[in-house]
Amino acid sequence: MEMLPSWITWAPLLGVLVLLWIPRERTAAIRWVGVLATLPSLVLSLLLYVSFDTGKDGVQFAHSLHWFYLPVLGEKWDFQYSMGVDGLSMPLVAITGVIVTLAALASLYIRQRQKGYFLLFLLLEVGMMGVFLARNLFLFFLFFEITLVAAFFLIGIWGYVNREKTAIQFLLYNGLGSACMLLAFMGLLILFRSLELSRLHEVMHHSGALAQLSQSGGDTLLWGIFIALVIAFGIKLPIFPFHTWMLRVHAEAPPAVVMIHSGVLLKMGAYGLIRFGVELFPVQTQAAAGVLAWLGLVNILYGAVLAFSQRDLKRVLAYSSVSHMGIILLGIASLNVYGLQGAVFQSVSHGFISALLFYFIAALYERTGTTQIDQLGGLAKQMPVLSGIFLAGGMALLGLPGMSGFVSEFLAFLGLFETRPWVAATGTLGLILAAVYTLRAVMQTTFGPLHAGRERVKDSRWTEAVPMLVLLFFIVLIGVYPDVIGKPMQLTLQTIISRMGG
Amino acid sequence: MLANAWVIPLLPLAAFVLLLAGGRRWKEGVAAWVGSIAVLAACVWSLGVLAVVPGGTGRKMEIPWLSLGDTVITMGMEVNRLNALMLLIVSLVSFLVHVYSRGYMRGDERFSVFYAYLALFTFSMLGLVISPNLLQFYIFWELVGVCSFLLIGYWYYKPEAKAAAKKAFILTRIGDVGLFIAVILAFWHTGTLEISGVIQAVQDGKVEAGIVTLIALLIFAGAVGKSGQFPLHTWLPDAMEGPTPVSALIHAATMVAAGVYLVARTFPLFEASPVAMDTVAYVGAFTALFAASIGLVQNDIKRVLAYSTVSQLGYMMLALGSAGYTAGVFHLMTHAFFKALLFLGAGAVIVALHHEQDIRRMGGLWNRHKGAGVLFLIGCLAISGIPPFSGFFSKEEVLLSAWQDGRWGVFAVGVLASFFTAFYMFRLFFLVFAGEYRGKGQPGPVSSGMMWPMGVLAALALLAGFAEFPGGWLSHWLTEETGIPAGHGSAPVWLPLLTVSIAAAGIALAWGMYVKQSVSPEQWRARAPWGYRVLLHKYYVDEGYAAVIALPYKGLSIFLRGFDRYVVEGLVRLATAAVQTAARVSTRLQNGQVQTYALISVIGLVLLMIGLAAGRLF
Amino acid sequence: MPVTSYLALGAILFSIGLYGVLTKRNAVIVLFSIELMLNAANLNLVAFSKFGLHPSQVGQVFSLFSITVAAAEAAIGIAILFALYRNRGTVEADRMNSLKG
Amino acid sequence: MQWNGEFLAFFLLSVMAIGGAVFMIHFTRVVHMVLALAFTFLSIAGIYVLLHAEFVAAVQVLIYTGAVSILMLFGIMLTKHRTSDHSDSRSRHQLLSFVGVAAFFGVIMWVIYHTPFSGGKAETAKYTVANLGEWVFKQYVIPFELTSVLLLAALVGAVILAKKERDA
Repeated sequence: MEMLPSWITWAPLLGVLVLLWIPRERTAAIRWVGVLATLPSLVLSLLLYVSFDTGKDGVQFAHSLHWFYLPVLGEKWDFQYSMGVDGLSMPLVAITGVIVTLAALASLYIRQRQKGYFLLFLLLEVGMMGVFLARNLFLFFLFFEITLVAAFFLIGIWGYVNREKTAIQFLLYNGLGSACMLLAFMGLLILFRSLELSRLHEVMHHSGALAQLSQSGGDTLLWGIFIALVIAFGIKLPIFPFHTWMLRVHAEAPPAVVMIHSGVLLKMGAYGLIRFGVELFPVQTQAAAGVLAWLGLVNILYGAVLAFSQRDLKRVLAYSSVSHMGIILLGIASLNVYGLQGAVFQSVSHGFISALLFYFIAALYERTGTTQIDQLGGLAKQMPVLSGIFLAGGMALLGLPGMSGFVSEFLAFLGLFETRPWVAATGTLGLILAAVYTLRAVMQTTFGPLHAGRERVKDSRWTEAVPMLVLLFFIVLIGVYPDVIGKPMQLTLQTIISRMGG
Repeated sequence: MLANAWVIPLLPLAAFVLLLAGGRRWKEGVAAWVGSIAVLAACVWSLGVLAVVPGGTGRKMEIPWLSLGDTVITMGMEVNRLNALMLLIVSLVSFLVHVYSRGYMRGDERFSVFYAYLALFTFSMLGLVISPNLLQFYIFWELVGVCSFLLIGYWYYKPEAKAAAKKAFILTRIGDVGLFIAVILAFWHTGTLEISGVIQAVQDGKVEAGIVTLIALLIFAGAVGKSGQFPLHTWLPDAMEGPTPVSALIHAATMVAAGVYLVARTFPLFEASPVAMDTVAYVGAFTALFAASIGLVQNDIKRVLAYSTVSQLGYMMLALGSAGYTAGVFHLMTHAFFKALLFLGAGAVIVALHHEQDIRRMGGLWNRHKGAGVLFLIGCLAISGIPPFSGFFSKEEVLLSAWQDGRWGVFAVGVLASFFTAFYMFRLFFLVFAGEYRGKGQPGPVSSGMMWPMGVLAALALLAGFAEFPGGWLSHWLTEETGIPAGHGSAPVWLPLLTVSIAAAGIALAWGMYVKQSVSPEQWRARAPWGYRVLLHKYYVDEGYAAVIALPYKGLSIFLRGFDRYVVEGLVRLATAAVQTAARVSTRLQNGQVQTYALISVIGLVLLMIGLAAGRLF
Repeated sequence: MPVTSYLALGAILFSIGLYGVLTKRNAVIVLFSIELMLNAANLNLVAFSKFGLHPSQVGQVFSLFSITVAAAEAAIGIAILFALYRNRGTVEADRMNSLKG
Repeated sequence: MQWNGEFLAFFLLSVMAIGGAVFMIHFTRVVHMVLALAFTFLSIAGIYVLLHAEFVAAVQVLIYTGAVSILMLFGIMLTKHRTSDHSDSRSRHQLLSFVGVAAFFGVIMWVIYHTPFSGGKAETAKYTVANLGEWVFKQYVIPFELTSVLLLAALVGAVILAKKERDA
């Protein structure tokens, strides 16, 4: 039981092993094994969620093994393989399990080289789970890179027309981010001689140790590390003006990968910002909160305005992601438990919502062969169920109460209104703009007279409708009873904030 | 019964889920029965609640919803007398509309979807009514908005319906954001989201006056959006693209009145801020006159009613702004009955005329549809303020509160708007029911299932006034133990005379123009052609918004699209180009000759050594 | 004689050898130059065996090894050269660019 | 600095060594180069003598001046050599090489003359061939044996490389 995080992380490898034995011609078997292989992680992560003690602060299910020593200048730097879960990672692990399984179902649309696809897909899951569960920075970095490489190939081989260019841009940007992260981690290693998160917490929250550090000129170094981390995760999130890679990925990657990308991979940015920014560098975060708030504001408005004039449905959603990630930034910048909770809520909720919407896009592309808004219209006539789901997803996207998006937006703004009311008030403009662009996208495709040449479009099969309804169920569940994910994270976030002295 | 009042909204919700699950497999009759029975049950329950509800803060119930640090946000219900009254109005009108829709929507292929939406709306509206805290209020506030959106866009394939639904959603959303901010501000400045708690904090003077004004104004912004007050009124007339029962339920009786209800619910906040009261009164008065003047010249039967709704909502705001709490609520109630009646009557006319809505192609229906004519006439008389119909009493209360609050200007505007109202309502009535039939084909029948809900509403429109007169029973009942002043004492004798004669003058003018034809509308039109055009085009508000907001926004968006594509991505390309150039230069070095490689290594080594030695140099 | 003089001599010879390696087109000459550089290195070894911090004859032992290796290297080098010459008909270093992809 | 015999010998020998090296680089005919190089090797052997390394000097003469030079001569004679034509890029390459090497040389010299060498006192009387033999066959016997393997491998390798074409 204590080893649950490790089991979750490595469980997909079981599927990899099985897949390796299946000849590549037997596509049906490969597909179903690929989908089934995501189930162990899902079941285990739900088990983790159920057995997670919401009344306890700190890391649970922690376990660590000695990994290797690095002898440096007469000292031994210890590297541990440590995993564990706390309130911050718990919701994200659960959502990853769910989205990966559903994305695997959406991967049934993949028509070529399924074996390689599912191998990489499962590897990607290993990376993502590992990122959220690792309690050692070195381990974290390794998992982070696994996701990068796996996603690179998934985009580059199975994407649309410009896939190679997109994949390279993806790799370059994220490689840059990783380089910054590596530098930051090396800085931490040199300063504290350890990359264990628990150890780093001790030092960073020990005022005596910090004072000593700042006397010896470590302050500048700490700031450097902090900025490098913000850049690294800011690229991942992405923060304006680092967003262009993400647009391309949204537009060019296969929809199942975009479900994961937008649903989980982007959240690694948010997770990193909270985990390594707010939790590890309270002082610096406090000082930089103003900048973060402004960046968030720019993200919200910039994304919302641009989403309005895009012709491609996928790009609309991409810019809306930019806008929604701004809300995460606002939540982080508010520096109180409301805002932080809002940021995590937004991560989870946007994960579900964008997964749902990209599932819809996948189904839509399958039927019409296009995602250009002006070539669609009136689809509700031909596919009422799918259109209804799209409408519901759109409503969730624009933050309709009763769905998950509202809770996160409310919390983020609630938090920010305490500290920076004017920025927050300007940010609420984004709520109106969100309605504007979402309604435009939804209504131009499903409302109005049927677009010529779409008379033979069919409605959903059950293999499509069920996963979408499952996602919708989660969205509504969080919206109706947010404590399902609010409870686990609450104590952890409160501790983070109380350490900040705020 | 009272303790479990939270079940009331859940009944229509259950119907919604059932209808959604049943989908198109169910026959029309089954769907209609499921919806109607659920709402009827809610209605009966509400009646029971109304009978036993105590005064003052009423009855509360709550469950934890989300824990945030030390605070726990709860959801639940609160039933006081205002809520209970609203519960009954909403569930009753909703039930009647459910019954009526069976006939109106006959043959529609998404029949059960329509009933599902109606049930969802009823759920949201009832939930809104019993919300104990601002957040829950906001949640249901948005939900009713979305139901309204869904129902306006019910005929999704019509481009006008699509545009109207979008417009309704976005314009109300603008107001909603105001309410959203108000909720958050209230939380930070009073430490609670409970409506009663917020009011308590404000009454105890724990909140700065400026903040109270700000919160009140932001709440009012929400009400402006929802209740179609100027300047966010333009969505409401367009919303008439939805099915007529929807217009009756949502855009006349219940949802649009939610704004008024919101102001009434948080009335002590407004009372604490004179600025907010002034704003409410002036915006209400302006809207009342403004919308009424547009209503004078419209030719679509539903649009006339829509502008009349806007105008009447302005009346209610006017009353609230003039400290006429009970006057506002009273008018809300009577208006819910007679406006729903009018819309349902219009719906009957539309059905009879095979979905013709232009009043210039109607006429002479009195002979063929006497029942509908009588009922419609009752509605017209009620809204015009002719005694003993309910509108007379409530309107008089409204004007009285303005008069007693010392707002002469507002009072005068109210009287003028009342004249306009009487005129355009009877213009409508005469054009539809009097004279000769001007349309094509023959008017069809109207089913009895559509008639008897109208009958019930007509009875209510006729009798509801006597809840207050004589003796001010309603005011006392509403304000008992709440600390809000009950009423304004008795009216001066000349006031009812004035209002009745003004209304009679409006009716007489309409009679003169459209029945006796002694006064020619063309002459009036010719006398001020530009004035007529301005009214016909609704003061060009839509066009103004398009020019001032929509177009620049679109421009900004396209500009930013270029910016994003060329500047932001251009910078990225610049960076990649720089790297690529560097790479190209270094590939040229890779000419396969060992000596070149060695040379580069040597140069590198030298640089390295210089770098290492440089520390010693300085 | 101070050790620096020997080291300087070594450096001079090494640099000349290096220059030869870098510039001479004839692969045979390049081999010569390499031998020269090796000699320069040997010179340092021997010099330090007399003047080093802990002077010892081990330096000479190392130089012996180094000479041995250099001899082997020369033999192999010439052999490779022959093979190349037979294959490509030239020993000019700038013609040998098959490293280029 | 004193004008003693050691200095004079060093001066002469080093001038000869450098001169040989420079000529080696500068000559155009390959045979001359080999001769110049042999001259340098010989001078270096002389310097070894100055450093009390008589055995190394002998080996130097035998292997470099003798064996290696002869090997090189064979190498020259068995291959064809055209007179070089200087192209543009070639001269640029040469210039760059010169600059690079000069900089390298400068740095090395700067380091050499700025490093304080505090040498111990060598017991040069003990630097006998016998002593050397003892070092080689006692402490360094394994590397010594390994060099023999290396030489054998080189021998075989050289033969195979040189023969390969004819077999194929």
